Amino acid sequence: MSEKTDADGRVSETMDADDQAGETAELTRTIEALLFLAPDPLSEKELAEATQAEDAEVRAAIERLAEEYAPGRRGIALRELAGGWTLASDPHAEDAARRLFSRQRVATLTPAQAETLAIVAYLQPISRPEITRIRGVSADSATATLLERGLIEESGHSQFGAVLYRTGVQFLKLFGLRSLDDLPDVARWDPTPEEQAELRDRLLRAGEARAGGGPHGS
Amino acid sequence: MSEKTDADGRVSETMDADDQAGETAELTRTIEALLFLAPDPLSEKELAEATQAEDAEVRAAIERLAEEYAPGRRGIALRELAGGWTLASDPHAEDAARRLFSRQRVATLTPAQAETLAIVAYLQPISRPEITRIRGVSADSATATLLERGLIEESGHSQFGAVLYRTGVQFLKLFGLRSLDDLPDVARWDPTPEEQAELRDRLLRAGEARAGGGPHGS
Amino acid sequence: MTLASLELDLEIFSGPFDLLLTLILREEVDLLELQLAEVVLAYLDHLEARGELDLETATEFIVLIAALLELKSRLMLTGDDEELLDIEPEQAAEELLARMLDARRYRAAAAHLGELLERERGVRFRAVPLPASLRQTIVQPQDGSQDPRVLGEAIGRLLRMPPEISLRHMGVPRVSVAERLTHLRGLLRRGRFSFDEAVRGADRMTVAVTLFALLELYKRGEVDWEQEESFGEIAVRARVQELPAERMAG
Repeated sequence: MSEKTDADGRVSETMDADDQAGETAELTRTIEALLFLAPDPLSEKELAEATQAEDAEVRAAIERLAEEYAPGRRGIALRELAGGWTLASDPHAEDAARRLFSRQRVATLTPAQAETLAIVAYLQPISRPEITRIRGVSADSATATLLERGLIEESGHSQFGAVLYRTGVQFLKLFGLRSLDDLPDVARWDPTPEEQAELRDRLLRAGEARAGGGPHGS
Repeated sequence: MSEKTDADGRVSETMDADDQAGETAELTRTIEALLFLAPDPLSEKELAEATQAEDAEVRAAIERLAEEYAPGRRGIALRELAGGWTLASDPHAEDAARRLFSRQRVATLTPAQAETLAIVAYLQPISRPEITRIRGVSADSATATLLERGLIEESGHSQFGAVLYRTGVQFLKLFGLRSLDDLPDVARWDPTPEEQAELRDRLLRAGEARAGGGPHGS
Repeated sequence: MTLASLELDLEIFSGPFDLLLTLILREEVDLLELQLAEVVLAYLDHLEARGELDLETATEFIVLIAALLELKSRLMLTGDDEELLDIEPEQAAEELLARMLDARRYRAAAAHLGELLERERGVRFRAVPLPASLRQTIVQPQDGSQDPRVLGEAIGRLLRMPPEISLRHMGVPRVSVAERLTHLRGLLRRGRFSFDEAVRGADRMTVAVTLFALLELYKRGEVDWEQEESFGEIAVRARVQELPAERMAG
């Protein structure tokens, strides 16, 4: 802090007070940002370490923050919880928040999920690397969601140790099928029905050709 | 709104104005809470639906919020991004945030990733083979990283069955864009017509030299 | 030695040439990332070291490297560019210019994105899950609510092949240096002939290999040639062995 030699010394005192206020304001803003970002309550010790400030300074900044977030002033509340401080939404916004976030949603299939499910349905059992090769892009998150929804399930391991998937109990129900034999004949949508090779080989070939644009079957 | 019959009517007017101010304050708090909770930017339409308020009221509340969050006042900033409004930390808290969370907000992009992202941003939806053709080198690993980081996402298939990519909300958020329209016109980086003519001439001369320099002088 | 065992030590691959070809065909090595010039240099080093030229191997190498070059250029071009190799220089220049401008445009756009990202440095968003009371409840759709045709359609879409890159005209060398040597020696029996005669109606590859054979005959002292003017006719004649070689510029 700057020390100014002055006739009566009052000026430098004022400066110091201003500096101090400025620093507290700065620290308050930083702590506000940290509390905003943190998923869990932050202790004063954690805040002091992160901001490289003294414990007393941190406490002063939190007091100031508590004034700014005095109940009823804002949509966000400052709370002391579990030995630390945290920001939370004000309960008065609960109704609006429920309208925004809690609408019940019927789980539909995304295009990536439908594609992955189709591959499993027609080629089961099949491993995830094979699904990826056919799609040309990763099928990890689609596979995870389908597993979670019971539409596919694990079915042992391939000779190379990869987990195999088959359709699960929910699958037939969701599509209103009595058995897998009721799956529609792919020939209806086949762009080149004259091809004789196995469906799996053809899908792998097409997938690889699409993914890389590398040399393919001349 | 309460209607008070009064001798001269002035009181009820004042009451109305107060009521109105009170309601805006209330709506401002609710919207602040919703922005605090939402993982992605909220459009004014979404806010109006959730709060059951008129569009104009929502706009007024956002203006008020923008004043409260005026730059430099707080550790949190109100940003207009990706077609909506969102709260974000003020960059001045970054050093402390890095000490606390020990994880970088976003790693920088490699040149290959930046180029791939630029092509997707401007030409979306676009397939990987097309990206490869424009770049002249493979874009596979760059595409995979951008997908994983949520900067691009799948968007259906081309007529040849290749997966198409587009940028998502995450892209607009991280790059500070309100919409794709905030990106400047690519033509701005094109060389001047004179430079283009010069380039064309040089290419033509090189092409003629090659065609004419054949083994048997064709 | 055969070409297959030519040892390569390249930036992205190290091992024999035939393994490299196998890996390229199996797409385990990305042709787009392979510097073909490196392969040519390795071959030239190999020739240098051996001090002699095996014609069969040389032909095989020329054909393979030409095929790889063509394949690589095709990979980088749009699918409907089948005819690109035969287009006029003006068209080729336009095409190339368009591509250069494209590449330049998006490199500049990439730099701009880098600036945007830099401007946003230090801005973080809150990524905290919603309180349990607000979490979205996902309801399973009703039994039989999904149409199985969606699945068949998806398979149909996945079966579609991208437009094929034709490689029919490449691959097995149809013409060898040895065969072209025999051809040239046959013509030489007449005393002299023109190069145009020797390659009349031949494709580019045959022309290249014939030129290669001609150079070989020259090296062995069997022929000389002269060309009156640039791009004019190349007259080839048997060299009279007793006389000192007359040097002619090609």
